[in-house]
Amino acid sequence: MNFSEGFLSVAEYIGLILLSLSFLLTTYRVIVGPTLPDRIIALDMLVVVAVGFIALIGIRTSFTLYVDVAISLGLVGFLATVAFARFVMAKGSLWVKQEDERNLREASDD
Amino acid sequence: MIETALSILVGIFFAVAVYLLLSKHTIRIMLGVVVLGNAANLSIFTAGRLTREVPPVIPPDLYVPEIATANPLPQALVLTAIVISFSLFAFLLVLAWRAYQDLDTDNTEEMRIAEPKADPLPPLSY
Amino acid sequence: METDGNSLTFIALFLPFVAAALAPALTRRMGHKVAWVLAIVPALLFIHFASLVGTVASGEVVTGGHRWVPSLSVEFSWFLDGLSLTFALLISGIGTFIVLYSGGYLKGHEHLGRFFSFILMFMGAMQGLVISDSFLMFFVFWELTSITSFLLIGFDHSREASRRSAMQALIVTGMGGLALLAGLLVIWNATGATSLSGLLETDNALRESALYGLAFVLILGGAFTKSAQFPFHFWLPNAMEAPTPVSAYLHSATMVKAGVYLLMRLNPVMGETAVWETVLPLFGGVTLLVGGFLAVRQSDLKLMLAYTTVASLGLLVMLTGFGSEHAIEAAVLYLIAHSLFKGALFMVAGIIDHEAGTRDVTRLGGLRKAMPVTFGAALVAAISMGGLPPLFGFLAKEEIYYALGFASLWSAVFTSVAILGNALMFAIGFAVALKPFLGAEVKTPNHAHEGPPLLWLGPVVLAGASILAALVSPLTHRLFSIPMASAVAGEPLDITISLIPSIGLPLYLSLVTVALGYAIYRTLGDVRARVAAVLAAIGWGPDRGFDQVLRGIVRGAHGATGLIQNGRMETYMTLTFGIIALAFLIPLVGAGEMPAFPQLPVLTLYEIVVLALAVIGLGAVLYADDRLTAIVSLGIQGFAVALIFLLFGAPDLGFTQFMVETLSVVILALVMTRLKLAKSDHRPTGEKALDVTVASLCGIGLMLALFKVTEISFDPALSVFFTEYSRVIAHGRNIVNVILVDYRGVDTMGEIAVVMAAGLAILALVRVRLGRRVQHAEPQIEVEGRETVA
Amino acid sequence: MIEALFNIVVGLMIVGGAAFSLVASIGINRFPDVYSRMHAASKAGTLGSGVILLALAVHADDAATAMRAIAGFVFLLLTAPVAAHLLAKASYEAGYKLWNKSVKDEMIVKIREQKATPQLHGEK
Amino acid sequence: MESASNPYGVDISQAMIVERVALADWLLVFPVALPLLAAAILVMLRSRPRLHAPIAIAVIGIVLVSNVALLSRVFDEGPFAMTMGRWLPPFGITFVADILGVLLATTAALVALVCALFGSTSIDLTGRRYGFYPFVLLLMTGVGGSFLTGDIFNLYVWFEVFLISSFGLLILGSERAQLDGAFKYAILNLVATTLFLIATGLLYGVFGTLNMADIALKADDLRDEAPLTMLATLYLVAFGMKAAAFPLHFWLPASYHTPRLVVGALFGGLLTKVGIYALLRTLYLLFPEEGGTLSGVIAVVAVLTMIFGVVGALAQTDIRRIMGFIVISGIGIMMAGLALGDRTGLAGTVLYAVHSMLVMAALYLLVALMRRAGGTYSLLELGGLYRSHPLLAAIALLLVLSAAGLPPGSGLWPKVMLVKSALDGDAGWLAFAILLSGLLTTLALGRVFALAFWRPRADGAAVPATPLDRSGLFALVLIVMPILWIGLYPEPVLAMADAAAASLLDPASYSLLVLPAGGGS
Amino acid sequence: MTLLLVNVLLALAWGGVTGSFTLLNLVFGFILGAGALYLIRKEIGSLGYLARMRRVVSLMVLFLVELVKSSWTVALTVLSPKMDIKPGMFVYPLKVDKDAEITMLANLITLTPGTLSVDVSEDRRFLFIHALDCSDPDQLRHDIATGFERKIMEAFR
Amino acid sequence: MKTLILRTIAPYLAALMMIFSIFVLLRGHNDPGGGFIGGLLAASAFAIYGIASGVASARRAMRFHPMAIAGSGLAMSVLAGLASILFGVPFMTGLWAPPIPGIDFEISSVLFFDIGVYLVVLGAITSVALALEERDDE
Ligand code: NA
Ligand code: NA
Repeated sequence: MNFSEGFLSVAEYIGLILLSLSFLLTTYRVIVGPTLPDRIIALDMLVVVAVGFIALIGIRTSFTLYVDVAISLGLVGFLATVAFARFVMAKGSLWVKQEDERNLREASDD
Repeated sequence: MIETALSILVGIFFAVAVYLLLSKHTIRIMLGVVVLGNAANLSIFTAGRLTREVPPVIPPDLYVPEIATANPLPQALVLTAIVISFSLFAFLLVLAWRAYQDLDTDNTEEMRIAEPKADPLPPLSY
Repeated sequence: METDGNSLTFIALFLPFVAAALAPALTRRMGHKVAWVLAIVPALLFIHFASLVGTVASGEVVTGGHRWVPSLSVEFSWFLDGLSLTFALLISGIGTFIVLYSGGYLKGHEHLGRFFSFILMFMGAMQGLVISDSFLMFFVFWELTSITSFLLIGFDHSREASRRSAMQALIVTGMGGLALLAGLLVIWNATGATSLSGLLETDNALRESALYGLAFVLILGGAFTKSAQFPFHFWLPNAMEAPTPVSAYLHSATMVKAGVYLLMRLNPVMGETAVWETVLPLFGGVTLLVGGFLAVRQSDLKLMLAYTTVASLGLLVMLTGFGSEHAIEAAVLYLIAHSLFKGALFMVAGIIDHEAGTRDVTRLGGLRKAMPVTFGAALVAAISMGGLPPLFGFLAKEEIYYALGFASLWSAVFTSVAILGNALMFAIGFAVALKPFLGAEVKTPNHAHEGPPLLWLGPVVLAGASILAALVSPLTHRLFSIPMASAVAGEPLDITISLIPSIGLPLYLSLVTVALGYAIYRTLGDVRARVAAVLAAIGWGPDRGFDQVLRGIVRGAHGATGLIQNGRMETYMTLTFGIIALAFLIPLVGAGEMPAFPQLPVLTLYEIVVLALAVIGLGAVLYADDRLTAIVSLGIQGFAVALIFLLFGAPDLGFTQFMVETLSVVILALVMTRLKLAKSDHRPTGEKALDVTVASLCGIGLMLALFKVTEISFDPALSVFFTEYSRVIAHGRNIVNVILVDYRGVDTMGEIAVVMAAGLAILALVRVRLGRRVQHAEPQIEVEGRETVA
Repeated sequence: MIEALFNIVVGLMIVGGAAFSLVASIGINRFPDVYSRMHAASKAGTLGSGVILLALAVHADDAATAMRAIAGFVFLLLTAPVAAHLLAKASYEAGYKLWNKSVKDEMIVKIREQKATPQLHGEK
Repeated sequence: MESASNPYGVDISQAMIVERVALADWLLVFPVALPLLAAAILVMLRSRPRLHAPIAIAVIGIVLVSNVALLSRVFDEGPFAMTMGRWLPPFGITFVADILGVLLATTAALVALVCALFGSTSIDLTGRRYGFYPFVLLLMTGVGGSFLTGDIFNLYVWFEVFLISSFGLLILGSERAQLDGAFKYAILNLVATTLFLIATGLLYGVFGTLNMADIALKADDLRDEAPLTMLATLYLVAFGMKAAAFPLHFWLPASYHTPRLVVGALFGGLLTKVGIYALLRTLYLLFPEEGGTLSGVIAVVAVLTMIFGVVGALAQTDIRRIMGFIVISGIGIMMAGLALGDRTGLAGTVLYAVHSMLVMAALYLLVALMRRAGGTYSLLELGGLYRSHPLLAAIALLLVLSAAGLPPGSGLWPKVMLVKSALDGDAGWLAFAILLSGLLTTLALGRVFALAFWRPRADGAAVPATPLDRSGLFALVLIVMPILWIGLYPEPVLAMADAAAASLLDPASYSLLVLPAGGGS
Repeated sequence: MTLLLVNVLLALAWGGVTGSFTLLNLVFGFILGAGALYLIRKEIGSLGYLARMRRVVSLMVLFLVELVKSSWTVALTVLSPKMDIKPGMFVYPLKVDKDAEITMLANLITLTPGTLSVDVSEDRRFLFIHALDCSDPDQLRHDIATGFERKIMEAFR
Repeated sequence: MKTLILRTIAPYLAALMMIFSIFVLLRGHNDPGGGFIGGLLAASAFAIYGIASGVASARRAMRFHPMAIAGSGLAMSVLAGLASILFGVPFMTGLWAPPIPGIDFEISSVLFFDIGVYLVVLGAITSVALALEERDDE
């Protein structure tokens, strides 16, 4: 293995670690919210990070077939976000109220 | 043994699925259905033994792969199972929604139309 | 053995059923006169069986049969010896007159055709019962008699009493039938015999078998219920709800004797044991007394007769169980006598009811002038029933006292029982035969006059037969009594008793009986009142008990079912998963299939992160305090699963999982816009603890199962094959896809069928909606055009 | 030589893209409200993954794969802004407020206008 | 063909079956392929619902005829197998025509035909447009596939096919009670099939193969190290749930009374029997020894099921719900034979399955016609039907007797066999339970007869002799005929059941049939 | 005419994606493209292509530069220990009026870090934009007007 | 949904997704993909189209009822399996036409089977998605 290959291999590993961290951080936002759109954005971003992750695995394994997985994921991930946006438009105002209440309650708890 | 790790994970999936399915609320039961499907799929995947990162695809220039690939058969089985459980899930979800719509509840405790609480005593005469 | 008349007997077995099938149509055309036509059928049967009398009397047995269910060693075979032939003759002979009588009795009834049909079916069943040889054929006909009698008792179905009696008879005799089936199968097991004739050839095999006790109890269960032995006697009087021809036929002459027939039939192989000779006389004796006493209380002619029938059946069982030669002879003689006189008396009671409009003995009197023929027949029958000469009943009674005597304390007890019972029957017999006819004329609901020949022909002929049989008793014995008794005893017997009484103990006992009977007859009114008072004091009987048990069963069933099938999804799920957890864990622990401690895995950092992501996603789903958060979190675990698939060399799976997970979330989001959203899933602590326990046990079970499975060395033969030939024969480099569309394409075909069906079902769910929120009472008919979009 | 250069370029792109993703994920955790988080998610995230896809294109042996990777990048560029727009619009219309330290809200006028019009949603 | 399919010069006989397939062997495929194709075509013809009934009835009729031909061939010439896609077993999916599967498939086709006929008047155009006939055909596909496949995962797939089509049938109409019933039915059945799937995954992990014959061959070698008892238990629970064995039966009484009755007839006739069939296959072919270990448990379950079922039937007021519980009781009786495991007992179970398919379907159809004649399902209100509809009454009586195991109904013979087997096997208590459940069934259904038919209506009014629709009555008569036939002359079916039992007890011959070379792996 | 062009482009894209530029594959790609166009036949207005290629490329270059520049800015903002942002929503009056142009402008604005198109007004005259740094909206409006909007108008008119 | 941006871009996205889905379908035999995934992608395309431009125009674009498409797919798959009856080989045996140079995939019964899968998934999922979207639009 020459230098450039070694470099690439290390870069791949670093990339996977960084993306993994990115996963975790994004997941954290999905879980803590606090509002519905926050979670949706985070989920959307999770998909985007997953696209990168898959592409990276594709590079790492030299199985370029992963690229199609990545593309498709990008496409359907978009669909999920669209559906959620639709949901927020239809039902979002209800949520705003609920979340406000909860935030108020939490604020008074502190 | 990577299988050990996945076995533990499958156990967790299964337990979470069961816990969700034991809920009274239809939406949570639906979530349980999804997790249950994943538990089943992962358990087949694990039972078929694991191989890292080598997909069962023959490179274009070979007739038979040179290196050991992941076991393709469980993958095919899981694929079938995913599709089936997705179909069932979609059905169940819409069913839950329709039930909610017509029964005015998403609480299974209150879904008592088919087997009503006040079930009359059958006639005792002849 | 004789196999003559083979095909004729075969035809005879079916003829009544054919007639039953034709009866409704014929009746519609000919009205009640069809009785003359239909009676030809039993008459032909009688002639056929009569033609065999000579053969059988000479000690031969007529058998025959056809293959029926060879896989189960069941033949369609028959067996005519003295016992079955006599029964067959009684059934077809009395049956002939019953058919005629029915025509007169139910003249103009709108369902007369149906009635003929039922009674002919019953006749066929009863005939089949007594001449069946193979066990199962015997059982089938046995059950058919119960079922047809159910229909006949319930004939007047608009009355609740009828329905109750029919159900009662069905349940009680049905219960016995099942015991009988079990008993026959036990005997099959014990002796290897599958037919009665085969069984009779086994001599002591059954008696010496360890299964004898079981077989005995089961057979008795069958016989006692059918023959209305105490404590199963109650159904028989209730069965008097049936039209009188039915009572006369089924509940006196034929069906109720099936139990006695069974005991007699099995006597050669089951009798002569201590239990047999204790239990049968005991129950028979009790039944005799109970029947007698209960008969006294009645004022309804049919009920009086019904209870004496119970008593008579008790007497027959008692005698059969007694086991001595004389006892068997007595049983045989009494059985013949009883069939003749009881049939006649029932028909008489029916004629009185029919003509006078009441059967209440206290409201009847002085009919002798209006109905002389009936009176004559009744008188003769009563004399036979009372055991007076010159009738066949007298012979029977003499033989009874011969058999019992006072030989031992044991027999002394039964002699007393017999005397008391016979005296009671004497009294009742005369009460039925004399009271309505003698004394001053009493005003009855209908103006009574003699009925048509269709009605009185039966009683007259049966009464005549009682006289004739007694008068030519040596011939009667030679042709009927001796072959029958020999069959019951399993060895040649001789019967010599005749109308010329020999001075001795039996005669004295007869005189005592008559005296006692006469005393009871004279004071019947008082006795009736007293017995009624006693019964009122007891206030409970098996008849009421039957109702209580039945209601108890229904109430108990309602309660128990409500407890288990309680309509609560939660109960269902918790129990189900509890069992699933046990299904994993018990074999692992109990069958020694526990895995060894597994090797710990070595994972890369990003693999750990992906696994952690899955767990975090699951945790988020669990802890989400609103459902939408849970759904979004669901996406995380789904992605994590997809990444796991990708990391372990399954791009197709990862691909599909991503798509499916996303679409699941999409559909969830689409559906969620229609749900009212409320916070949920706060389970009470106890419930939560239970749920957590069940869930954890399930999880641990599956985990251990996977540990166990993955520690076994794996045989990759299939995948090696698939890989080997994927490209060179199946033209595909993606082995997973080649498996999906080629190697295991049938799976995929099923899978897309599922997808299409799901699509269709969802479409139906979304589209087909009740236009208004009303509960439709009529689910069969749907309003057209409910669909909103074409 | 070219091979080695490509490897190094690919490696740098990978680390850069991944780092950008990480920054984006930090961003969605640090920004104060849903709208500002969208800036991180829909741009930095897209760019991060996009760069890795381009790295794959560079790394790929055959033109077809490279083309597909670039196509994937284009797909991302096409969809990400639309998704962000939809979410932002939906959130705003649903009433999710801007961060209270936001300096301006010129869109509030539009919402008032809409509230006055009778039909809120629905295409027909 | 050969050259086209083999451009690489590989010896094809190593991987594929080289013999040509006789046209007659295709009889094995038709029960699955034809209804599936017909279902697809009907879905394409969505907008022409009037064409659905004739097409579906014709196709089901063809399948029935083809099944009968297959049955007679198998009975005369012995079983045969076909491996799909030509791949050598155990690599491809093998379909096996043995007497057990074909007998049940034939009966199922008959039931489906009767229900299709019945549905032609009782299901309206909306019901047809939203898939009544496609669902019936798919149900048939799934059931037929389950009976004929020799592959355990493929069995799972067919289970899912009939499960999802049963969902479709269950919700057709979307009444409130249907939605409630369907929800419970769907979730609990999903749990059952998922357990089936998990068990199959584990099974594959142990054996590395899915072909049942292959598994049977390998089981002996792995008996010491593999958790076969656990696998057998998992299958027992999964299929016990599908069969509605106590206490895994909850879904059945919760749902069977809610859909259209013709759907109830299909369900009562077909679905639970597939569970019994699967139990027979797994416990006797795959895990004979472990099945023996479990027989005690199965026997207890059998008794509880048969008694609980009939007790439940006694507790109901709604005649539809009574039938649901009667179905359960019958399951208990079949499980008794499963526990007994001798030839008589197994033959009894198989024969009872045939009987139960016909009788349960007929009972639901009867209920439908009773409803049409009497206007209600409630035992509290029904009455007077004996007078107004004598033919219906006669059929009802025959069915009551059949269900209770009394002559001249078809239930007598299997019950006799099971009691005999129980007595042979020193399981007197099991015999007692079977007989007791028979007695209680007589009581439960006898009451229905007495109350609904004999008793006059509570208001005293005579029930009008409403003419029942012709095709409905025709369908009922059509299904009653084989019931009576089995009751009077059981020999042909009984001999087949006996042959099926014999083959169940001889798993080696099954393996030899599917894998003549003794297994490819 | 434009339709045909788009179709040819789609066929070429197909060839690229499948990695095979044989005639047969291109023909197949052409057929597929025609099918896809058929599906969206309602939405296809007129789009000029080749003539504007140069200006399109110019637009793309501008976009890429902007993308990298502002990405860097946002990255710095995110990573700066004390996050100092002044977010806000401002209105941008549109000069472009075709749906496609408005969409393109909005998307480009969104893709450039720091700004995010939230909505287009009903009358399509205004674009509502969220900016991370909204301290000087006029400057932002000016940048857009002279940057993306002008290039788009050059490229597509 | 009422948004100009989505409505403008959705048709192009949908068309791209359709093409991509066919690509995924056809290469499935050699690389990841196949009828199922292709079908899902195609269904996603119609779902987005439906959300953006309204269900009615999505239905018009499809011409046939989605369930009819699903039915035709299933029929195609079964017929692809039944075709082997003509060649004396068992059900579902792959029948391969000679390869055509320049085309990445081979014409075969297996291909038709996979196209059937694609159509079933496309039809069924689209039907569900559109039906659900339609309810919301009301
Ligand atoms: Na619970
Ligand atoms: Na499943």
